[in-house]
Amino acid sequence: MKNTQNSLGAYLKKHWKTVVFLVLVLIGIGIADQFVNSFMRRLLNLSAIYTIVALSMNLVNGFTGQFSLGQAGFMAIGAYTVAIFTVPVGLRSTIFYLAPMAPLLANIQLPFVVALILGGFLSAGVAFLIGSPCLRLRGDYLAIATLGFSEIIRIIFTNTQTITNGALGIKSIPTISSLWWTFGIALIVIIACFLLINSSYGRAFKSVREDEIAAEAMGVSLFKTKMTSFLISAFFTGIGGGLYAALLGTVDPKQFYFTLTYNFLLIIVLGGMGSISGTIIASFVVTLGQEALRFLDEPMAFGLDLPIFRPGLRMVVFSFLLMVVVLFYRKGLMGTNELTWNFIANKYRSIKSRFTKKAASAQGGDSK
Amino acid sequence: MLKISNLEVAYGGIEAVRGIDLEVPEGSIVTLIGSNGAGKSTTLRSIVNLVKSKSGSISYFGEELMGLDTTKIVDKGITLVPEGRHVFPDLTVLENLKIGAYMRKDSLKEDIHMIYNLFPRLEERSWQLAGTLSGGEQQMLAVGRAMMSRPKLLMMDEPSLGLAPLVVKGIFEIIQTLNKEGMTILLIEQNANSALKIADYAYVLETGKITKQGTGKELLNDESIKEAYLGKSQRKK
Amino acid sequence: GCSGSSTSSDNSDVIKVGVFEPLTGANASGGELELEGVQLANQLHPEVLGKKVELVVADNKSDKAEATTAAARLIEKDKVCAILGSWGSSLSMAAGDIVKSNKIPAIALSATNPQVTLGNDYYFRVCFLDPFQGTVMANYAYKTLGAKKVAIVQEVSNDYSVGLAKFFTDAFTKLSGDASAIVSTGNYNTGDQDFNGILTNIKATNPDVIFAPGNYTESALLIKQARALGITCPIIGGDTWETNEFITVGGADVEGAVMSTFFDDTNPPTEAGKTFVAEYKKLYPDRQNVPAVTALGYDGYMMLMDAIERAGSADPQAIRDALATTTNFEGATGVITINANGDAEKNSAIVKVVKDGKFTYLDTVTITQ
Amino acid sequence: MVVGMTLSTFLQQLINGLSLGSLYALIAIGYTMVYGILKLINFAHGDIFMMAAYFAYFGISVFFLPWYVTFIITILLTMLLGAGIERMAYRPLREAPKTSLLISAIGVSFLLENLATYLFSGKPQAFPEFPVMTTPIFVGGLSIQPVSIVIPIVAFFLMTVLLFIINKTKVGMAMRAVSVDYDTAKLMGIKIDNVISSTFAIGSGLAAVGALLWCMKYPSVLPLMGVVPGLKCFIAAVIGGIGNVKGAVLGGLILGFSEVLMVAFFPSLTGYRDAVAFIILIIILLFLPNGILGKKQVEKV
Amino acid sequence: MSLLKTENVIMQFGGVIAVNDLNIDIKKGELAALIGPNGAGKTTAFNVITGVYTPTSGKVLFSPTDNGGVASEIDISGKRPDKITGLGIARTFQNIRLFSDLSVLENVLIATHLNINYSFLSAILRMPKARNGEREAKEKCEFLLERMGLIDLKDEKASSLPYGQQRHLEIARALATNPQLLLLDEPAAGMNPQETDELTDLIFKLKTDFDLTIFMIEHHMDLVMEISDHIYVLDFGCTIAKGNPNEIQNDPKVIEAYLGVDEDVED
Ligand SMILES: Nc1ncnc2c1ncn2[C@@H]1O[C@H](COP(=O)(O)OP(=O)(O)OP(=O)(O)O)[C@@H](O)[C@H]1O
Ligand SMILES: Nc1ncnc2c1ncn2[C@@H]1O[C@H](COP(=O)(O)OP(=O)(O)OP(=O)(O)O)[C@@H](O)[C@H]1O
Ligand SMILES: [Mg+2]
Ligand SMILES: [Mg+2]
Repeated sequence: MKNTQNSLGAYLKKHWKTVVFLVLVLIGIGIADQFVNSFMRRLLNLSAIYTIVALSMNLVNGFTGQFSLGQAGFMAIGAYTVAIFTVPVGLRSTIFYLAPMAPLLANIQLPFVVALILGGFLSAGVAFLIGSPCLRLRGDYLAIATLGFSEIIRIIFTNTQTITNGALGIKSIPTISSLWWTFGIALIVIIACFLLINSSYGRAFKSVREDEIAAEAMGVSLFKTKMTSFLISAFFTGIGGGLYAALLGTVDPKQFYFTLTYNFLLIIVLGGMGSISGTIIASFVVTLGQEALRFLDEPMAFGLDLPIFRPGLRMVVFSFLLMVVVLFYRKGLMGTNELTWNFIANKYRSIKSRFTKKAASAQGGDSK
Repeated sequence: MLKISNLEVAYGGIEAVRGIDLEVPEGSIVTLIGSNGAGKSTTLRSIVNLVKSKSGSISYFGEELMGLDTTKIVDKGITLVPEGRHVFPDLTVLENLKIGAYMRKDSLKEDIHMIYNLFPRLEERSWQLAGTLSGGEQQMLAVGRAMMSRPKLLMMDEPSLGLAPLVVKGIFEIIQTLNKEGMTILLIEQNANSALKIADYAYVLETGKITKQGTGKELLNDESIKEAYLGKSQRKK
Repeated sequence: GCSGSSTSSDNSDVIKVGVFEPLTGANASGGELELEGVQLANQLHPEVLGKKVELVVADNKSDKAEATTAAARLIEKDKVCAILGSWGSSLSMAAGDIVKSNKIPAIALSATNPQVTLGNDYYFRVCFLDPFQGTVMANYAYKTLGAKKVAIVQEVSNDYSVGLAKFFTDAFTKLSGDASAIVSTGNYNTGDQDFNGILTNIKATNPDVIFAPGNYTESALLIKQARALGITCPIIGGDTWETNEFITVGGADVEGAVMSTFFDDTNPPTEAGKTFVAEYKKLYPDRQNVPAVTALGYDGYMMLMDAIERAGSADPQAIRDALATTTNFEGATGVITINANGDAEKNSAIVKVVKDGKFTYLDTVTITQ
Repeated sequence: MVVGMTLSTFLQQLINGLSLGSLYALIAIGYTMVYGILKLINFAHGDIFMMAAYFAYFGISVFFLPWYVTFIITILLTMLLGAGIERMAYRPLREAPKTSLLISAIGVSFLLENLATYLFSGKPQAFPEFPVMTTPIFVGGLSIQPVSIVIPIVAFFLMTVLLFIINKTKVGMAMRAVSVDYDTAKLMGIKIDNVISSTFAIGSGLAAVGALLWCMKYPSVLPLMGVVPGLKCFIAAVIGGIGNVKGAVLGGLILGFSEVLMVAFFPSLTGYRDAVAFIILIIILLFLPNGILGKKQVEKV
Repeated sequence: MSLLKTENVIMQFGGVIAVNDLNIDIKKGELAALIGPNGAGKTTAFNVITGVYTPTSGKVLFSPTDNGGVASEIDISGKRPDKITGLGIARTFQNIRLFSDLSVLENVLIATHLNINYSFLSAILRMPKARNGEREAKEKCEFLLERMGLIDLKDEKASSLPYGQQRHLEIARALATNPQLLLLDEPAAGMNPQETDELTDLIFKLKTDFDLTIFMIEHHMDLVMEISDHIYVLDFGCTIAKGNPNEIQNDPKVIEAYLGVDEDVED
């Protein structure tokens, strides 16, 4: 007991900056939750959800090196679980107006948290079923197989009318608007990922990414390791999906088209494959950036009547910017680095030295 | 034939080659020895511009090679047997040999025949995908493939790596044969003993700099070289 | 871009109205047509209560997730006092919860699915509903065409299509008294281009009529392929077909295709309708048809202006209450009275046929329930 | 539920399957070709296909060029586009990790789709009619569009040409060499940039041919029209063994037939049609992890 | 007492019989070598022993001693590589296979994954057990790096090490799995004679210090002849000779197939 306390104290002492930072973040969220307008709140919530899903994707793709594209499917599972189990029983008959809800489910209503966690577990359960055959595949084959499963999930949801209401989707899901849900869970996921990555299990993930044959020869069980990473990822993604449903208040199979997965892929690449902090930054940049560019879609009076600014321009500019990042920042914003205190200090130092050098050379130029 | 002066090469921040001067006269065998990481491979790779050099000059028959495309350099009759073989795993042995002569337009029959004579193992396996050959077999193929372009200057990066003693001997014999037929050879070897024996001239490279040079015989008898590179089997004698 | 001077629409000199439409993506054609109607109305009636009405257009990209963000943006960032749109019932429904929780009134223009207004006190609409439309087409098939056996092809990923197909099925089996009158049902997904498999099956059942509600692109291709397979029976559908693209893509093969719709420009039912048609022709002299959804866009805007005037303020709650009590408002597409559900009470629909590459008036079907 | 089916319906479905399958095959060849050389899933392939459709549409319907001129211009422009994309978006990433390349491909796909939406609007354009190709011929209750026969012929012809290029010509050998090792290929004197550009040009040319035939059969042109064919043809290529040209054709046919036959035999399950491709894909990958004709990846330890 | 035995192992790839009827018997504590011309099947034999390949036929028997010092014979043919490593066989690779983007220390730490005794959840929650486990693993790895002369490089990326040190790192990594039998595939490849000599000494020391049994493939005959207790010679997959260094050096079959006539000795 004493030992634990000691080491806890030592731990705090060693990581006091991090602890202070975390406290500041929590305070920041609290303030934002009070004062931000509801539109901004929605965007922040969305960013946090994207962080959760992108981080889970990075676990498999970035850290374990398994190219999996099933994110949309796992999100769908989480989202539908929350939708099905939290929609008020009284509204169900009007929502399921074409075919009534299966009697087995029609009267079950769960509290949001329970449904959210259930969604995570169901998603992980499906991941288990999918993973057993798929994780034996390599590289691009794994990618297309997981993408396939995600589409199959979507198509099943489109066709199981009495459970998911098919193409009609489910609306009137009780929504969340406080930032605490999404940011709280995002924080938990971030910390869990961080601790995991820096443990023996995390190293096993990375060894599989680097060289499967060597990893196996070092006693790392490929299947177990890949599966662990896949399950955790699916679990968190399911949770992210559940939050997504609760944010939008409506789900429908088309939302979970495979192209949704590409968004997360873009985020993790933009942030840097294998960087947790990069993923977080990119989630916010992408979500907020897409909104920030929205003015491009609106007609603008430039004196001239050139219809350059019209719907669609925003996405052209967005995809163009994306290409620029991909081409010029090949390793993403962070590479495989983390935004640690050392990293910041080093950056600061290098920028400072660059400036002092510049200043020095400028002076040199003057004296000549 | 080839004259390098003040060559510097760096990988990011790591300076692998720090200003070396080196000369390969036509018709000779020149060898480059030195411990691991001395910058030997880097030197050869920068000659064919597989790595960008930082500064210096590489002239070939008086013509500057630096900055030229690899393909252009190869076209001028320089070829490299890369460290670690790098055969094309999805091509058959025969195709690997043929692709070695990619730039040539004339008939390849004779050359292939000659290579099969040198390495009968390759003829036995001519249908096999190169990726499944054993390490030694791949090495033979890599040497054979380089010869297919009938280079004027053949550069070999540790051709004896991982080869059985018999084959190693064979390789050194082949090098000498090729040289007698008029090919100029620049050779990197860990097996300094054998290399120095056949070399007309040798350079010793240490952490990116040339620390010694001389004819093969001179270096073979140099005490410090014996000490550092030739091992105790040599010392025992 | 060009945001107004103040954040609250109440005490400034502009009144902001959101237009929430698919302007890119699969439903862009429909969205554009509705938007044109709204803009035309706005040009004609740019002011209410002495204030300028400013339209804020948001593109929902034909995508439900985008739709929620776009609606939220209109309400929360642009602070509009009411919303018009959107083409496509599912897109409107996606915005439903948002307008409801923010208490901002919205008017669906051509969204026909009952769910849009059901249980939502803030969503209204100016068009008829799918159960009605389904009944109209079932009547047309049974009575006018004398069909006994019908095949249905629905776009399963589109709730509009699935809903309409269901209402049609109900109405038709009731009319014919034959529980197995629907001889075959085929499903396809939005974006599909090959329907030969489904159609070959349908051909084998030899129906008298095919009912195929769905997006105009898919439907046009479907009809083409049906004709190529040698299926000669009439093919009928719903209001979404009435777009220019249906005809350009379908070409000669969609000749004779029949659909229900909201408005016939050759025979406007009201004075307001006549004005609208005249103004439309002035604005777009080289267009042959006046699309029905454009008329609905016009009506939605005008009905909103009427409500604002009656409310005497641009306060969203007041506007909502005024909208809910709209009675006998003379719109271009007919006289509109809003019922307890928030829907326009309409009991007649226009049936049109494609003839010589034009949507041509065929019939007006009135059904008294 | 299996319906009793008359022979003529069954034959009709087989014809449907053949023409759909050969279209898939045609586009899949281009996919496989690029993959075979660059080991890159060219996610933009479906969008290159879409652009080709627009080129042809503009040629005939907007600039009123004769169809044969339009076709040649379309194929050339698309090849240029493919090579251009390679130059701009893939070449700068030669030394970068494979994932960057993949993202770049997704980025290009995104950009093309958005650009097309912006420039040509999201509305469908009608592809001009080719009555010679589309007017059905009725043979004993069967309807056959001439285009349905032309498609498989073109697909098999192009497959043969491509196989010849890859396996029998020097360029083909160079392509295979480049596919594993740029540096060593350079040492052989191969101009890898040229080889890769031509691979892209050929692959895109195939996409253009596919687009022309596709649009004759399904005459609507849309910015997002390439997404689903792109995905399905990629699946077809994987089923057959990605990188293998014959495999792509085989995969395309398998996919086309199974989609149509599933609709034919299980009409109540038509809603699951798009899942068929994936289910077949997964079943095949489980038993043949490298696709049907894909060769085992040799990794010498 | 034998630690590793193979019984009539055959490994066939398509038409190529890479290993043909291999019977070896390695006693505990000895240093055995496997030599033979290129393509003789040496690496393949290692791959069969370590589970990378499942033999076409035949058995591989391994008799590790458990904590109590009791040995039991286990048939490991066809078992998964990580299971076999867990039983106590570690290896290095002919073509170095390090985790190239990870640091030197991480490379070695990964090899301790087998022996971690804390659960996944306690890793996430950083329970004391996990933290202690981590610390122990780190200490052990640093000790091994120290032994292999790599401790100063522990934070470098593995791929940035020079070739020779990469080979050392491979050995350190293999040792971190706590092996009883260590398989080395051409450890001296790419080293000059001087470095080879140093390696010879190192291998010998490791063997005694860690109480290892070593089985090694090598083409450097000086090294092989100096430290091997027992040598097996393969040619075309078949065992053409076995015996002690002296016997092997003078075996005419071996000389013909592999060693050749040593000119150095002659002149
Ligand atoms: N691609 C690379 N990136 C970074 N550093 C490199 C790279 N290749 C080589 N180096 C470094 O450059 C230096 C020289 O390497 P080089 O391969 O030329 O040595 P070498 O003399 O050929 O050694 P060896 O005998 O091991 O082949 C070494 O320190 C090596 O770590
Ligand atoms: N995966 C494989 N598929 C086909 N053939 C293989 C495979 N692996 C090895 N071989 C063949 O088996 C034979 C033995 O190869 P192996 O790598 O065991 O040789 P080796 O004795 O280690 O030679 P070296 O000393 O050159 O490394 C070779 O002829 C090789 O081509
Ligand atoms: Mg080297
Ligand atoms: Mg070997």
